[in-house]
Amino acid sequence: MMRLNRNEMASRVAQDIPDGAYVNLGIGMPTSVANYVSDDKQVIYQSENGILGVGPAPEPDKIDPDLINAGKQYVTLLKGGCYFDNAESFAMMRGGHLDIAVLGAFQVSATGDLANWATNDDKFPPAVGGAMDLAVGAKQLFVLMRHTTKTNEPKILEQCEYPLTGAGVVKRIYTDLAVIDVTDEGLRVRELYGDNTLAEVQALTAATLLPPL
Amino acid sequence: MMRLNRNEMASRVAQDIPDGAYVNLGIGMPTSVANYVSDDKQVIYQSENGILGVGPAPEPDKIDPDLINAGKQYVTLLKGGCYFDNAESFAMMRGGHLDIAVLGAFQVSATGDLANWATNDDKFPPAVGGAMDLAVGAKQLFVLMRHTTKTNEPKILEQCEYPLTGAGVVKRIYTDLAVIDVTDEGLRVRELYGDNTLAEVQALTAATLLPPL
Amino acid sequence: MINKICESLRAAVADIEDGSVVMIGGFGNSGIPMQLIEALRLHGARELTIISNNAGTAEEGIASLLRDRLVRKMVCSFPRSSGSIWFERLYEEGKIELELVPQGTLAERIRAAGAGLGGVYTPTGYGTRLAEGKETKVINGKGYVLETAMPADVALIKAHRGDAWGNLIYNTAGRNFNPIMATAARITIAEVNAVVEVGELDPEHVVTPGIFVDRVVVQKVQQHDAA
Amino acid sequence: MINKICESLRAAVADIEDGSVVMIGGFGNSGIPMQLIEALRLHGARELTIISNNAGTAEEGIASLLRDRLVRKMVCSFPRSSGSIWFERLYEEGKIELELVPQGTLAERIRAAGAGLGGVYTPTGYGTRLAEGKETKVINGKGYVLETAMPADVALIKAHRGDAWGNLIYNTAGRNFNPIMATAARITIAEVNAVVEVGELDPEHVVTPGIFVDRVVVQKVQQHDAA
Repeated sequence: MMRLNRNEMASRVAQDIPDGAYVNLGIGMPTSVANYVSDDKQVIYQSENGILGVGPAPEPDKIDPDLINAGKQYVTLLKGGCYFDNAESFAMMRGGHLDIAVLGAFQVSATGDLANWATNDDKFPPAVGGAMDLAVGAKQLFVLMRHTTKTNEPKILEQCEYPLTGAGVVKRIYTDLAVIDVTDEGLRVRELYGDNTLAEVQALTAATLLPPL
Repeated sequence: MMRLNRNEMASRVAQDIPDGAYVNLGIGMPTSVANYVSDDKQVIYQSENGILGVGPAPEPDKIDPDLINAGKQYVTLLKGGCYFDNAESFAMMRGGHLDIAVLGAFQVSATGDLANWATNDDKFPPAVGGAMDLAVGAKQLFVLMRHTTKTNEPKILEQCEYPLTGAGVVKRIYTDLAVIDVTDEGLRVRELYGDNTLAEVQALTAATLLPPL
Repeated sequence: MINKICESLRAAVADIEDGSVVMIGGFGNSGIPMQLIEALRLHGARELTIISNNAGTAEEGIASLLRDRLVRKMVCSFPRSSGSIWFERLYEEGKIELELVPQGTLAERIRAAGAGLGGVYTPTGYGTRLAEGKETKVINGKGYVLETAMPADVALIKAHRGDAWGNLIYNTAGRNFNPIMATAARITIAEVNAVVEVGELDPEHVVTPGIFVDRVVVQKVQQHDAA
Repeated sequence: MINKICESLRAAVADIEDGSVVMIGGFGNSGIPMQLIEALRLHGARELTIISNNAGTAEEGIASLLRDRLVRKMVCSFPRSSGSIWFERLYEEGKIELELVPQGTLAERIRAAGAGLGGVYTPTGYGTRLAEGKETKVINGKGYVLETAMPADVALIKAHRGDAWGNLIYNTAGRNFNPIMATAARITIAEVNAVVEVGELDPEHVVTPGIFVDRVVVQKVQQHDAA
């Protein structure tokens, strides 16, 4: 089977970000999507801590310690960007103003439920951050994740086993094997990478997949 | 009986505005209170349309058509003042950040109910503006009004006859005859002007007045 | 390239449909998008619901929409400014519906729509006629009224400067309802005194981030200004 | 004369009592009032409830309050940043209470307190574990959770510049929770990089109007800065 690596996965999502879009990229792999958006597109990135127009990492001698992204990495601001407080930032996220949010996930259900903030392991203190607001607020929520866990357990399930971040919120899932749309009919495969077959991908998925249209 | 004129009434309220207070003055007679606050006090006036630090009227050649107060009069901004939108302005008013609001009234009840936005005359369209927000939000609400109507009807009543602006919100009433506190025991006269007697003022009041302490 | 600058006032309002809910910024005569209102009047969409703090005075702004009978309903806090003759006339004739909303409640309902909230509990109006028929709730011993979010199809707003990304700054108290209305409509159209280059507005000073704005149109110089 | 400038960090926090609810601005290590937190630690008030987005890292800021066992309860959205060793240790030992709040809900609850609202209906968390036990409501077909206002006794915030009237501006993303926390506490104390004359801040650029601020204290130059 063909499995995309992290960079290829990020690059695949980047293809689907349209010119002029307002986008929030979650912490981790989603953040790297920005590296693969082609230069002929102008995409405006939002960061939950109050930035619109997030630019690339600064030169080491140009770091502003206050100017970080949601992942606590130093960033810059593009010309045309601006700052605002967290109430306004989350108004932007919750109020449906972002075109696309890209988030990682532990699990996604057949009806687009998202679980990405807590496992069932109570040893560690829970943490949620802005995930629940993004999940309900963005016009389109894309999930970017490996198709299975490190131990090959499916992460796409009929029902999530982990606590939900949001119910029925995921629009599309980008994995290392395929791109899958969450539709009213169910999970519809949109694209199979390389020679991957529906049967192969289905075997690693604990929810029914519909064939590409 | 001694009856203060409009200017004297405004001046009397001005005496009770402390140094450093944040104050909102209602449209009409309350607005003129600012003219009588002594120069050794620094008082910061708020205007509901998004101004903190309202200054006096501008010279005719210095008018900024956008810079008006709640009464739609041209004003200026003091050094140290600032502008904000209506959501923040009313957050300021509703959130208990203003020390004093001074409003006019049609009627005030024995328990501090305020009626100042509508009569029982349905011919004219109703209008409420920011009165209800100020009524519930300011730390102290002072009413400045004539003791009686033009036809000598009492305006201080056991119960308001006109629709309420807010229930139990008035802290003190300044009229042309007296200053009256709204207390848990009832309406207590704080000050009688000139030789005015409690009996004289009581005769023009449709709620029981308690004598000064 | 992101370019939200719209070449003409007429083009900016061309897709506003009959029956639309239209927010219009301003307080008194401060911060009103007068030229967008005139463009809307000439465009001629009918059966409008207008959400604005006031209802216009004389023959100008919202009053001109009322005079031309384009408005089915007004939502505002203070429709009866001195000179609001057209509103008063239509109201007396029973030709217009009025939803009266306390000013701070109007601001919060607009903000709630922009922020994706369903509604807020406000103490304003509790125990008054304006809370009749509304849900109330006592929280920590204090009474509150449930006021639901108020979205719009279109917001017409007035700003001082704008750029091609839609970033806006305002002039003094002309700010008033404009920034919150910008967040609450499907389509937000800003009339500005002048357009500046992207990057010219200091990122610390931008009041309305461009994400909330769909179209920016520069004011035409008025005839008497040009003379 | 209005003068909110406080001469020392110690004096600024001297009246914070045991058991206080204290908001602390910041996101990650951006926009944190580090010197006010250190002053609070030295002041030694105990049994504190801390409302802040994160729970501190290493031995710094909120982590130092946790290490010194001054905190009874944390209210935050993301207590588990890498390096939040003191929070994790106390949590594992059952020595600290945690109220986990989605970040946007935290922002709205703080804002609601400052704005005099009883609460808001947010879609965030609807149908999840974090809405368990909370009132919900379907408005126009969409589910919302009732989240009540969250006020504080004290807010410790960080700003870039401040003046004697309490007006504040911020530095880039250091703004974060600081402006809303400024509105939500009985006593708001701002740590600033520098104080400027009243009138020096442009009235169009002020982010936090002075009315929300009680005390302004300037940062001491750090030893390594002075060297």
